Amino acid sequence: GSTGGAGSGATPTDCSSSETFCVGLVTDGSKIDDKSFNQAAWAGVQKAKDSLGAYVRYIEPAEAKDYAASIKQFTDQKYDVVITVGFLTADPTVAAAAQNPGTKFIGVDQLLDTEKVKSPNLTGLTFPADQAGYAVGYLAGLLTKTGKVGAINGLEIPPVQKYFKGYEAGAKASNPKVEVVGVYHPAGGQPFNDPVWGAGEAKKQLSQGVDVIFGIGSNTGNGALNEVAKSSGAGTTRFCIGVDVDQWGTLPEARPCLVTSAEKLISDGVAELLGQAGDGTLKGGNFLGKTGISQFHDFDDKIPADVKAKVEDVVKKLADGSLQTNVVL
Amino acid sequence: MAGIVTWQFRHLLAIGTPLLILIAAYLFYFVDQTVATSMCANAWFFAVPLVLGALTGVIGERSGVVNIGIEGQMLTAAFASFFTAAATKSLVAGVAAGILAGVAMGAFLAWTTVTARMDQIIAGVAINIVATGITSFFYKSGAQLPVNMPQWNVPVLSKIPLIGETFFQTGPIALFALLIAPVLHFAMFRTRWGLRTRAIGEYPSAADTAGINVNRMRFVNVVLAGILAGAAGTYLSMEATSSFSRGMTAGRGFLALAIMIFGAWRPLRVVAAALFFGFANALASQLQGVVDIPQQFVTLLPYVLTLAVLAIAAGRVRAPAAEGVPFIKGEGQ
Amino acid sequence: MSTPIPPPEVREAPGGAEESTPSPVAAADRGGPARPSGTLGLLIRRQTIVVPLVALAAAFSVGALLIRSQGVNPAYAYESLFSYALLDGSGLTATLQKVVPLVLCGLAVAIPLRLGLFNIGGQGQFMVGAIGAAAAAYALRSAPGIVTIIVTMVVGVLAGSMWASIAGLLKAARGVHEVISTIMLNSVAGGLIDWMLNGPLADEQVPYPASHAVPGSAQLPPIGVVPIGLPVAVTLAVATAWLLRRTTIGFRFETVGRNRYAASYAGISIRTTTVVAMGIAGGCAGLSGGIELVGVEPYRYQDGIAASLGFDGITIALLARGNPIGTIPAALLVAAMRAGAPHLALDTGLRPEIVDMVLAITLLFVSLPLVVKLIFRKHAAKGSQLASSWGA
Amino acid sequence: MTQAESRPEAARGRPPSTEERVLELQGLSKSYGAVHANSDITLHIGRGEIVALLGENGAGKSTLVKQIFGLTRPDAGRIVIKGDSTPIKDPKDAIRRGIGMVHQHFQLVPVMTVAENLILGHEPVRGGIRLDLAAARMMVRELSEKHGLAVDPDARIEDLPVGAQQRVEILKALSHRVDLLILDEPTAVLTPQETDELLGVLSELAAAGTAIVFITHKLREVLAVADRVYVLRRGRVVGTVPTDETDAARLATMMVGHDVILRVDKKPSTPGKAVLSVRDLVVRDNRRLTAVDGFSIEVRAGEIVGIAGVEGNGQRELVEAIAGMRSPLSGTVRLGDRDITRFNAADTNAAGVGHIPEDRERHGIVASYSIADNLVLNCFDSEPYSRHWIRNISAIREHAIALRAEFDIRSASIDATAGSLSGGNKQKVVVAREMAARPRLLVAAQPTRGVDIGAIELIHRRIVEARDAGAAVLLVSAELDEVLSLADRVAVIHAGKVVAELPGDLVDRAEIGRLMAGERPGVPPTDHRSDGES
Ligand SMILES: Nc1ncnc2c1ncn2[C@@H]1O[C@H](COP(=O)(O)OP(=O)(O)OP(=O)(O)O)[C@@H](O)[C@H]1O
Ligand SMILES: Nc1ncnc2c1ncn2[C@@H]1O[C@H](COP(=O)(O)OP(=O)(O)OP(=O)(O)O)[C@@H](O)[C@H]1O
Ligand SMILES: [Mg+2]
Ligand SMILES: [Mg+2]
Repeated sequence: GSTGGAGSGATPTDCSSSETFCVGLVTDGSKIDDKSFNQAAWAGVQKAKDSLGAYVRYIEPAEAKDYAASIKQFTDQKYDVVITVGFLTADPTVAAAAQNPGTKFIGVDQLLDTEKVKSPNLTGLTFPADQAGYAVGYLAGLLTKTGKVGAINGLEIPPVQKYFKGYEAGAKASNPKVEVVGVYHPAGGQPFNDPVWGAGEAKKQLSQGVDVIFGIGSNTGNGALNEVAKSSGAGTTRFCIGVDVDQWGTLPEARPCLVTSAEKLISDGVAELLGQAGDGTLKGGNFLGKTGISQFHDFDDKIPADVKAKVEDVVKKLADGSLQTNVVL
Repeated sequence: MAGIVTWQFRHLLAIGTPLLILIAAYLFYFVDQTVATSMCANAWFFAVPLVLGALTGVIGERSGVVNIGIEGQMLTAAFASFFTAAATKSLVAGVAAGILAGVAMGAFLAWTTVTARMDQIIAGVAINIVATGITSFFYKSGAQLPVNMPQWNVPVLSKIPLIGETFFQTGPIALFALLIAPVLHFAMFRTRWGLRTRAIGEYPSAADTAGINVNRMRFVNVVLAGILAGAAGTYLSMEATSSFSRGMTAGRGFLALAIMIFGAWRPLRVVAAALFFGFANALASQLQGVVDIPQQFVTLLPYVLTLAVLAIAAGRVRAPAAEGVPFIKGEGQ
Repeated sequence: MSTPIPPPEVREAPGGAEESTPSPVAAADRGGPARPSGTLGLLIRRQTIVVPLVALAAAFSVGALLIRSQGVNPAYAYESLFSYALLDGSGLTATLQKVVPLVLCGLAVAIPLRLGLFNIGGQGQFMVGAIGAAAAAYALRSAPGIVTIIVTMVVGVLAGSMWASIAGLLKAARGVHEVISTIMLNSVAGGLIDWMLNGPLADEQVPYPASHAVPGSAQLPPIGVVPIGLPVAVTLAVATAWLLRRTTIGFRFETVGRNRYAASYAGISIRTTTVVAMGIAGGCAGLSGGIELVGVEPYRYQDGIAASLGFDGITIALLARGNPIGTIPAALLVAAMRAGAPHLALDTGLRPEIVDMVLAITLLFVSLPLVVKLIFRKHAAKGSQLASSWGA
Repeated sequence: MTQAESRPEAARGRPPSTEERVLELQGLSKSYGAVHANSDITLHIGRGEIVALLGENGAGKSTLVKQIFGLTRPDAGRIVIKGDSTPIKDPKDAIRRGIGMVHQHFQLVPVMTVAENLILGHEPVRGGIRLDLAAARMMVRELSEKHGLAVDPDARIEDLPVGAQQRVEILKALSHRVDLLILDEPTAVLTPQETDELLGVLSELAAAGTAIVFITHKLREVLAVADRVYVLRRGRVVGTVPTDETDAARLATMMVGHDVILRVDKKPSTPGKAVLSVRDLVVRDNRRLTAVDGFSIEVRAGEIVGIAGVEGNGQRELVEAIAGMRSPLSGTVRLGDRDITRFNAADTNAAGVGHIPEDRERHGIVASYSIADNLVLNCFDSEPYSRHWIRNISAIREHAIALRAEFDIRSASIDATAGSLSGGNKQKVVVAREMAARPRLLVAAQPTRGVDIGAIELIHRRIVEARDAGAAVLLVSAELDEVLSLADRVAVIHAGKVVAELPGDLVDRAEIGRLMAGERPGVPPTDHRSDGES
């Protein structure tokens, strides 16, 4: 887990010098190996690392009030690019960008209010999560035999809602009579880190006739996928769908039921922006990354060809904008 | 005279309340089978670690040792069991490791509080913090259970409507929890061990003058209680899910404390209390989106209810008198 | 006629009765509680300084082994940790900013302990204080900064105090155990606040649940490296110590904690003291919530603002052995290690959790019999004081 | 006394020959820090012999017997049980070797039943695990038959009056084979009737060959039942005499080292106007049963009114109601012309009521507080001990130093914790505190329970002085002698009512005994009074 930039121990590098290209990443409180967002962003950094010959590091601040200090550590050492992950880190990122015009900032999942924020050195990387949700929802609608599909969600916040509402819309689009049930983690506690709760809710939905479950929300969602994978008929009559990254890789225990994942192509997005930063073409403002649904892996041959065809078509239409999810929060 | 009256009343409660609840449950069942069963199953699923955790507390406090380290015991056990199972590719080894972890933590508590007469709350907090430290420091992602824990359908019993699916179509640890509660209740109130345990928790010097080795017994009890906490943790990472994540106990150890008190330090009432919480939790998520009030309010239900119930009914639950007080031989005689 | 007696001759403390040959130190400490002016001071100094220091040394050595096992030079690691946390400008600010809530939440635990009440509701009380402050600040967004600040603080205190008093009242009136009620109230606070952040107090500009930021005129950034909360917290800690040792209120608390029957016989209302103590405790936590809001970025209430303060408070209170003044060094230690952790990780590649480990081990050693036997035998009895809270 | 005569001559006075010795102590010493609780104690006791241990509070009696029962280890010396001198490891060992002990403080689990308490440590089980409570009940019944001590096996200890609890303690000690029975102040909490009952039991046990060590402060009992007396002073044996070669006065002198007057000499009272007037008071006990049932009495300035009665007839609830620790169901309590019926403890105290509580360990002192702090428990927030909420430590200490001298509180210093004092000295602390406030009304409940003669004398003198200073005193005591020697007026309480009011002098013990037992008097003047005004 704790490999990556930090793993290699302290090699004093002078980032201020022009030939060393230094990239620093600040997580949003959860860890670099969260099998999801931060991990994907870090993977993107790794991708770009070699092509850029970059020197990379990350910091895992423990609480919200540490974000600014963490960013400052990179800027103090004159890092060339600072990536901050997650909407929670948005404010400190904007502030830091204003103070350090010399440093490039990439805010992953941070939609910039371009009216207020004009810093040319800050790029907000966001993803049309509703589209990814729509696509997997569309698939779910076609897969369900019981006509009931479900989702286990983390906290009730826009990024999660986007996925879920998209999922709902997609399912209804492909299967008008389908019933979509979703549950958000109760407030307090750890909405994104309560796998046991996720599992329990998944168990409940399954026994209430749901046969496709979309786990939205880090470990909480993982718990749900895990429960589906354990249930009888996993992969034959019951399916689960991962989120953010291709969880086939990050959550092997879910493979028995994991047909696909609604992906924000985070690592691609990060890598691309880093590339631009490398050759100095990186522009400020909002950058819309891509979403998609990851490959079906072992389910490739289990899913009927026509279903696959329909889904691919939808994904294409969503990408070229000819299909709208009409999701409003 | 009045003694007899209250005694009868108590037993009326003791037998009547469970009965009423059961009847209510079945009424619900006949209204909507699937929802009823799924909610009850969910309730028990949620309650299992709480039961085991709370029983850990019951044993400790009945013998006079406060244990607020349950959260930590559970977390360590969850960690140890999962990673051992993953490393050795053996579920049995995993479960064993989990239980051992619980016992080890229990032994620490016993050693500091009983042998060295340390402040029991410090020891408990220490356990919690150590647990957080160890489990997040040594955590490595990517580990995986060799296979999932088996799900057992207990012959005959699992066929009973509602009850069957709720209690008898579960994994081994859930069944263990179901079994251990009445056994422990019996042991606590009907056996030599129980009598002595309650004595050392209520009035140690009396037990001492009766020739009972108070501190040895406290030590052993606290260590043994670790088994239950260990099982609770193992349940979280190996049975309820098949993964470990940092701080995955998510405060269940503290909830277990509340349940222990709510259950008046009585194993069977503890089960009832835990089920109540589980059911409220199930209800909360069930009502989400159905009833049109902020979902937060629904999720608050169990907590507010508990407070209300405690304020109105269960008023003064009496803790074992000598709880938290280290026993020093020769005093108070 | 009662000339003070050298420790070895003090013969109270049944605690020591069975020890074959009580060490002079032990004896002195046994004499301790009997002599508020004299030995208790000594005792408290012993307890709050010597023990933690020994423990700290031990813990850091164990930590060193751990660090080496990760292939990092311990000396370098510690140096990097603390030089950042205490010497680097932004590091020091971060540290001191953490000290404030830690001290205040430590007090929120330490005060009720005197009555044998165990307040694990610091978390909720802090949150309620902070949200109350947020609401007040929003309501007064157009008022002059100073007014906003003062009102915000007051509201924070009152909110936290009220929240804790619920537990106090439930205990006093209905005998509801404070451990349950505070656990429950924590969750209730969480839920209510989550609702407010999505409803009445929500700041639509922000893509996640958060309150409106405190108006700029009312924001109190650190002066130099010193957050405004620091003097407040320190003063409060000292004041509390004085309150408990020198006033009749403190005497009431103490008496209730040691023998509630004698207390009621002496005409001390256990109910009142219970509510008052919880109220004061909640006030401390609430105040720290208010300070957090106007004194710390992002100057708004958002998820995770309370972090793990409630339980950190317990740690602090215990490291400080329930002594209000002791909460200051205890908080400084914890804060420094927490603030330095990310830098340590960046600098050495160690996982930041290493600091939790070292803190844990510290607390372990604090509660380690060996150290204790060596230094203060009386703690056993004191322990009973702390924990006896359980029995309602 | 009767049971003394009823004993077979054989057992009486005959010094047992060595081979019959059940217990022998050789140079036993035990110190607590600086205190030599026991030093170089040598004594012996034979089969069927009853030996009394006499000594002031703090003389070391309890410490001595604790060592015999394995509760604490001697620093030096040997304990020989039936010729076997292997040290006693722990109570289990002591029990195994045939020693039974009734402790000065009850050793019963309050929330458990009599039966459960009796079997604790040697529980009968059915089928290897299940507690055999039926057998336990049988055992209790047989025991209480055998020794004529009536107890209900299924009663919870906490619901029993102290007298009954004491009976349980004794049965517990006898629930296994005992060659040596130790009783540490068993009669301190017993009524005269219960005491005689117990003394009878002891005589029979002795007759059956049990050796008995009997600790008490009451010379009457010693002379009644013991064969020999060992007198302890400051941890040493200062002498041993056969009871038939001594008398109360001489024993008393041996104990305290100077002559003591057993009867309080006081001039006749000159009552002023009514200070306390209680009318038709009804008070419920913890079990919600009516304990005080239409109680009326009047205490005037400068007089001592004694409440005589068998324990458990509402005395405790009466006192707590007057002292503001328990709110009455109905009726009124007036102090002078103020109605203090609904006052709480603090207000009552402020109004000028001093209260010596019955249960000193529980209500009287804070064990972990210094003597000094205990002495201001009732006045800590009034001048000069505090000013505007700030405590005045020096004033508190001066206060303590003065009272320690005045009431002869035996402790290392005023900073010693009250918990480390012996029973009697704890009591002195309480009495000192309540007296120091110079109350208009002093409510004294069992003011000399478990207190040695020296202390009794001192406390009695102080009470009389208070009276002469114009205070009204309500004295509640299970000690008939105490009531008779102190009170100017005696009210006999039975079932929560005043059944008779008699002048303090010229009262006949037997008459009062009958009244206490509930037998209606001929034509007691008080009878119309108490219901007349209702
Ligand atoms: N050995 C046992 N096995 C299974 N259930 C039991 C056993 N003993 C008691 N119960 C049930 O457990 C609950 C609590 O029993 P318990 O005997 O502790 O309560 P109680 O005796 O009524 O209360 P108290 O002990 O305060 O009188 C009741 O429902 C009782 O019927
Ligand atoms: N655990 C202890 N620690 C310190 N000192 C003690 C302890 N127990 C007894 N002492 C001291 O030893 C001396 C003898 O105490 P002990 O209880 O034997 O007196 P006693 O003869 O039983 O008095 P009383 O008649 O009041 O019960 C007293 O001075 C007492 O303060
Ligand atoms: Mg029972
Ligand atoms: Mg004694």
